[in-house]
Amino acid sequence: MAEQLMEAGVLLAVGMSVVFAFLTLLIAGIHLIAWFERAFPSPIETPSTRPRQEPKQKNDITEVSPQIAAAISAAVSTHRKSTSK
Amino acid sequence: MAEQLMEAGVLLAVGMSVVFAFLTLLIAGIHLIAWFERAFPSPIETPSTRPRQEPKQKNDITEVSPQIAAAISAAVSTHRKSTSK
Amino acid sequence: MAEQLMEAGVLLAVGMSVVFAFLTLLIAGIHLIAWFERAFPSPIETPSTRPRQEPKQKNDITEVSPQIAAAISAAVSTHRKSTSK
Amino acid sequence: MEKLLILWESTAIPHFEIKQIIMMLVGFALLYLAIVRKFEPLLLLPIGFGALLTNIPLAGFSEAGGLLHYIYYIGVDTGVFPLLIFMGVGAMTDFSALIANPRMLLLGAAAQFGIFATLFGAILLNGLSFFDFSLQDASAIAIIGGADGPTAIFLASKLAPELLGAIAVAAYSYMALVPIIQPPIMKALTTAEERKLPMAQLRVVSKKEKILFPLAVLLMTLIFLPSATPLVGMFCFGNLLKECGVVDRLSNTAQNELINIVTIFLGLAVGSKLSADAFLTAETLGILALGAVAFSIGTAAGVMMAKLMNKLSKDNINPLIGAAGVSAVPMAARVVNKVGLESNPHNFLLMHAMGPNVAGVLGSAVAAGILLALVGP
Amino acid sequence: MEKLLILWESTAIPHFEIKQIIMMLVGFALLYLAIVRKFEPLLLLPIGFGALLTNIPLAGFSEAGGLLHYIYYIGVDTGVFPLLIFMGVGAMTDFSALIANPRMLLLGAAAQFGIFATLFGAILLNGLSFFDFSLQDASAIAIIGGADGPTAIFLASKLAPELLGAIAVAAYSYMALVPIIQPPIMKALTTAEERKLPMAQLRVVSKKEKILFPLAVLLMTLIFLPSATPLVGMFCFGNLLKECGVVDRLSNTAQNELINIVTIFLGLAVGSKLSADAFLTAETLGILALGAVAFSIGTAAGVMMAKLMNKLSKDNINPLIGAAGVSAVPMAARVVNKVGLESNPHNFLLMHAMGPNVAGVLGSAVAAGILLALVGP
Amino acid sequence: MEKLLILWESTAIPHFEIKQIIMMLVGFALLYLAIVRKFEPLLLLPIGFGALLTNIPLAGFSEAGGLLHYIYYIGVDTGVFPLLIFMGVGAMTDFSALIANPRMLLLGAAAQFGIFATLFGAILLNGLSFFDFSLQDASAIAIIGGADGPTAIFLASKLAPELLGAIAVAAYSYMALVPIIQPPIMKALTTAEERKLPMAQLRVVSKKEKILFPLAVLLMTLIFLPSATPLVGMFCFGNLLKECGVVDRLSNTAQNELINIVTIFLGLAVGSKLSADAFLTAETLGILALGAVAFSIGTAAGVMMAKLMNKLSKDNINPLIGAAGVSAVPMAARVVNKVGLESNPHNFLLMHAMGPNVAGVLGSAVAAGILLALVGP
Ligand code: NA
Ligand code: NA
Ligand code: NA
Repeated sequence: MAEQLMEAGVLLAVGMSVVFAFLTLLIAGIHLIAWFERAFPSPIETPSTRPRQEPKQKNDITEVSPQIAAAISAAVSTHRKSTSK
Repeated sequence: MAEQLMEAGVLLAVGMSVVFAFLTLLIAGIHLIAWFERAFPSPIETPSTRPRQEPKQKNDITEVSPQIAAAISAAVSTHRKSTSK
Repeated sequence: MAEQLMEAGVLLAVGMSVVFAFLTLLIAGIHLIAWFERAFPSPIETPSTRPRQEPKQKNDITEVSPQIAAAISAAVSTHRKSTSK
Repeated sequence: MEKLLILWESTAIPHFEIKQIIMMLVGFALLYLAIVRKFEPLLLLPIGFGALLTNIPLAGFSEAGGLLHYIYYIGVDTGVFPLLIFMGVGAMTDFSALIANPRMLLLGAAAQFGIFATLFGAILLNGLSFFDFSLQDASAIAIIGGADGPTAIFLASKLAPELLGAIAVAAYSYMALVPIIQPPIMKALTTAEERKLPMAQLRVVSKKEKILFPLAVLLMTLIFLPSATPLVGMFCFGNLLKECGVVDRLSNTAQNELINIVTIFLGLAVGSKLSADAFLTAETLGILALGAVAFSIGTAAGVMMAKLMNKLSKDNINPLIGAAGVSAVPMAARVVNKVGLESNPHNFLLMHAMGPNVAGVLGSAVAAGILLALVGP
Repeated sequence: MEKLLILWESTAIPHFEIKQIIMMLVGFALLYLAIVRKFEPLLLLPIGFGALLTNIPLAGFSEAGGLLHYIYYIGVDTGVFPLLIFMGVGAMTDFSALIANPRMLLLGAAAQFGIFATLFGAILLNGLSFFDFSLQDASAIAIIGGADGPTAIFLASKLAPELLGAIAVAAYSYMALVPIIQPPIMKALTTAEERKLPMAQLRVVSKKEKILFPLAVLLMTLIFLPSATPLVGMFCFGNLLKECGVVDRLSNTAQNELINIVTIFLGLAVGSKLSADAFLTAETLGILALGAVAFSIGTAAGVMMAKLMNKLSKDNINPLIGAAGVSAVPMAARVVNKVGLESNPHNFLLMHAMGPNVAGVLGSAVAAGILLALVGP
Repeated sequence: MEKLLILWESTAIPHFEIKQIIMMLVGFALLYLAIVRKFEPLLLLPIGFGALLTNIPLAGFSEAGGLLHYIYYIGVDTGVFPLLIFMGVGAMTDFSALIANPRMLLLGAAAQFGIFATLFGAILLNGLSFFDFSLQDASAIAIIGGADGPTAIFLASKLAPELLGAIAVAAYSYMALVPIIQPPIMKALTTAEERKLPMAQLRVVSKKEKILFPLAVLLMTLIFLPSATPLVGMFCFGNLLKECGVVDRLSNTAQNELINIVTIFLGLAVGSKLSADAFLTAETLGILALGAVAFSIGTAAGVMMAKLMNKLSKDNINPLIGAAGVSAVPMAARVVNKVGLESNPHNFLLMHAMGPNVAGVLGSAVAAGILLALVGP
């Protein structure tokens, strides 16, 4: 067991070192990307400016589905009747 | 063939008996569940009180999709123009 | 290589002949279908008369989803308030 | 010239046999039933198309290395596809009507008489010299009377794979023919008075009951009828996904994309079993005849059981709802409703018929489990 | 210390070879084309990513037991994935424009000249000492001229699996380059007058015709060219799902979730074939060159055929639409429309070009069937 | 009578053993946790159901030919399912918070201390006579401390398949228990002052950075830690699908239908590993204990690292966010937010905790890669 414990200790040391080394390197990578971004800037894009991707890709493109359009026109016409009195 | 007919007869008798036994036991099971429900009642939930589950799970949650909202505001603003004359 | 070139030449001749023969036959097939259609006409259906199939089959059928209905009624009631002044 | 000869030899024309032309007509007939007559199109259209693909000399669709061969081998031979369909159907099924009125399970039990009685019929047919059904064949055929597609395909893939194509076609065709087969039987066995009987409104069922129900069914199946567990287990799993309310995204996928994908593949794979050698036999005629018998006996048994229950019970039980015990969800329940409205225009039996209807699904899965245990390999 | 050594040995650094670094650059180049230049991103992005994954020493992605190995073995080696993509494409394709004007099929036929002429080119390249294409290799390369991704992958997986990666990359790259490759050829072969020609409006096509069309195509393929049945059959199946109107849920799944899932896997699996040993060869340069030739010849043949038809026909046929015969749906048709508008701002050729465009898909599937029958294994 | 005897013999009753009844109770307990307590229901519900199905005598669900056997063999044994889940999770993950504040990666690194420290614990347990964990077993158990389900299942399927069921159950259970396990540790290691620390608002991250990030992670993994490529590679692939903006239909499918389908199958397959022989052992108790230790040490290490960074940095770093470094996305980040609000009702730490949270996912995938490289087969 002593041998296994030794081995576990080595794994702990090596493992944590490599995890830290790897992720530290990644920090450098992100800074490099950020530097690259500042050097060659692209237009800033906030979540709100990018149109929400639709969860369902439609193969035939219609801006508003007929169902919704029908619902709306029905609602509005009902409303029109009720207000036109 | 007589032997096979015999066997089919046995299958008929055994099969129907087991089907009835099994489903009768299940009746008892349902009554047990109902008794359990009466003993430890949970708030009654009718289909209308439970919100219809959306057919598509959205990973980003938006109450009403921007498309629909746009359609509605367009419809209403069109309508507003037409009634404001 | 001369032999391979020969073979490629034969493939070119045979291939293009068969492609043309096959698709010419298909032209005849389409004319036959069109003739069949004229002989036993079905009501003409233009894309706009056929309701757009919904991209998502709903297993529980509701004409308009409650979400949309809620959005519309909210929009219309807001509008009603704003016009009723 | 030599190339043209190779090409000619590689067309189907010099290899056609009359049997294959007949099978192509069968394929077109299935497409016609699916598209024009709207007979169970979700399955019969892919089956019909698969039949066309598989019956062409040299195309090799169903031979080793062909697409349909892979699909059949992976999905049907293993039983995976019918089980996934059953999971999806479970996720679409609402057991409220049955939980509110559990006696309806007896109707679902009675209608399985069609299955077991048909075993007799299959053995009797062996008296005719050109039939030779084993007891396994007879069981796979008889399950058509269960009026449940995935159950029939699952059992046939285990007991009589060589009859699978004909059994699946018969099962789905008769399910589509429910509005034609059932009403005469229902009317012959009931009086106009009985058909007018109204039924007491069903109580509201709580969410907790709906969650516990599939678990109870699973538990009983595990203990008393393990051989029925694949079918019943996946069905209950689907239903639990639906009712538990915490995994809606899994439930939606099970009842939409997953079942659709599997349906496409299952249909094509079943169609690939409609080869001339397997289909153009006396057995197929026997299967079609026995299937009709099984269906009719099941319907009659359900109605008779409902009559009996009406006699014995203090509550009204309209005997028509017994016909829904064969399953064929939701078509059989709709037929009950329609026949009921003909006698009494104010009597809506649809919800009452949903109880025996879903009970019939359980009943035929149980019957399949019994047959697997008793005559299975 | 020993552990650190093991770890160092298990990094890629001491195992890197220059070829693999080049292949990673190729992978990044494909990602660049897909993301920044929007070149057929649905395929080229997964292919590029697969190329990155497969070219790393020790990662073992494409070795036995690795994910990409399984995916390739199950989906590409068997031909299943390209066929499922073809089914989905069929379910997205509208044949109305072709049914309304069936002569457009001749343009789809003419454009296949690019395929067969390229066979010559491949054999001629063998004259150079560092090429040694077999006739099977040559056929798999030539199909790039068909401008149809799944067809190219399917044929390559059957005839020349070791060239699959390069052929797929070339096919999708050239399809993305249609707006650059085609216009100069189209303008060189037509006069400004010809490019201005307006075309008669297309008639309305009935639903029945649209349903019968895929069945007619299937029937003819079954009879005359069984070797093309896998491709054409799955394409027609998808189209029938779409047009029959009774199985919308299957059609929607085929053209959405199913094709998306398969596209992800197909792209990664094809990318896994872009290993340094297979890609960094003279053959790849030959494939790229021959692909460009095939594309250009196909375009030219389509335009010339359209000119001929315009001469012989009493109706106007704008020769530009011949270029759409190579397929590359719907990009080629859009290019036709754009070039047409440059000559005549009121002349919208898009719908007219859709006819030859979808005809080109059928044409190249037919050509693939012929090649399979004549030089196949 | 004989038939009834066969049927009785084929019920589970005469074959039941007490161990199997206990395992069924375990299955029901998992369902209870999933449905009533809402503990990671997407996985624990299928796992619990799979446990019920697999523990019945004679049902044969997990034996050769049974559904769960096929699913396990195809999807888990090969590692395909966890990798596809990881792809879907990648397509759902937003790295903005991490890219804006890359130092958070150090917290994700520190929290992996729980994993490696637990190796010791497992070996120490071997001192007790009824434990005998190999180093491979210990590694598979320790990864529970990574608080990442697919990573744990993937590593266990490679290093200790016989412990897979218990490891998966422990991993998902502790992930669900994050709101109970973490707060006491977080409060014990921080002062009220520290918990009130506000943090500077995060800068906006450009789309280009979000696209380059997964590519950078992939590149580094390929070069420095190829053994982590399967996990990290598929994760980055999913993230690239999401961020690149040109293949939305693939991204949507990866994060919806595909991950749902795989989740259903993965859960059932993992559940099928909860057989009595494998689960009702001292090892399982050891696994549960070690998992809790790993989790707690990981949390503590994250918090201590954050305290250190707060000391050394000129910017405020609230030590609570270190606890999110274990992953368990997004639960751990929400717990940080909640504990933070208790000390300072105006201090919303959610976005700040998302950085270490997604860093923890990368960290544990890297740790899994290291363990695979050092003790793997
Ligand atoms: Na039934
Ligand atoms: Na083409
Ligand atoms: Na982690």
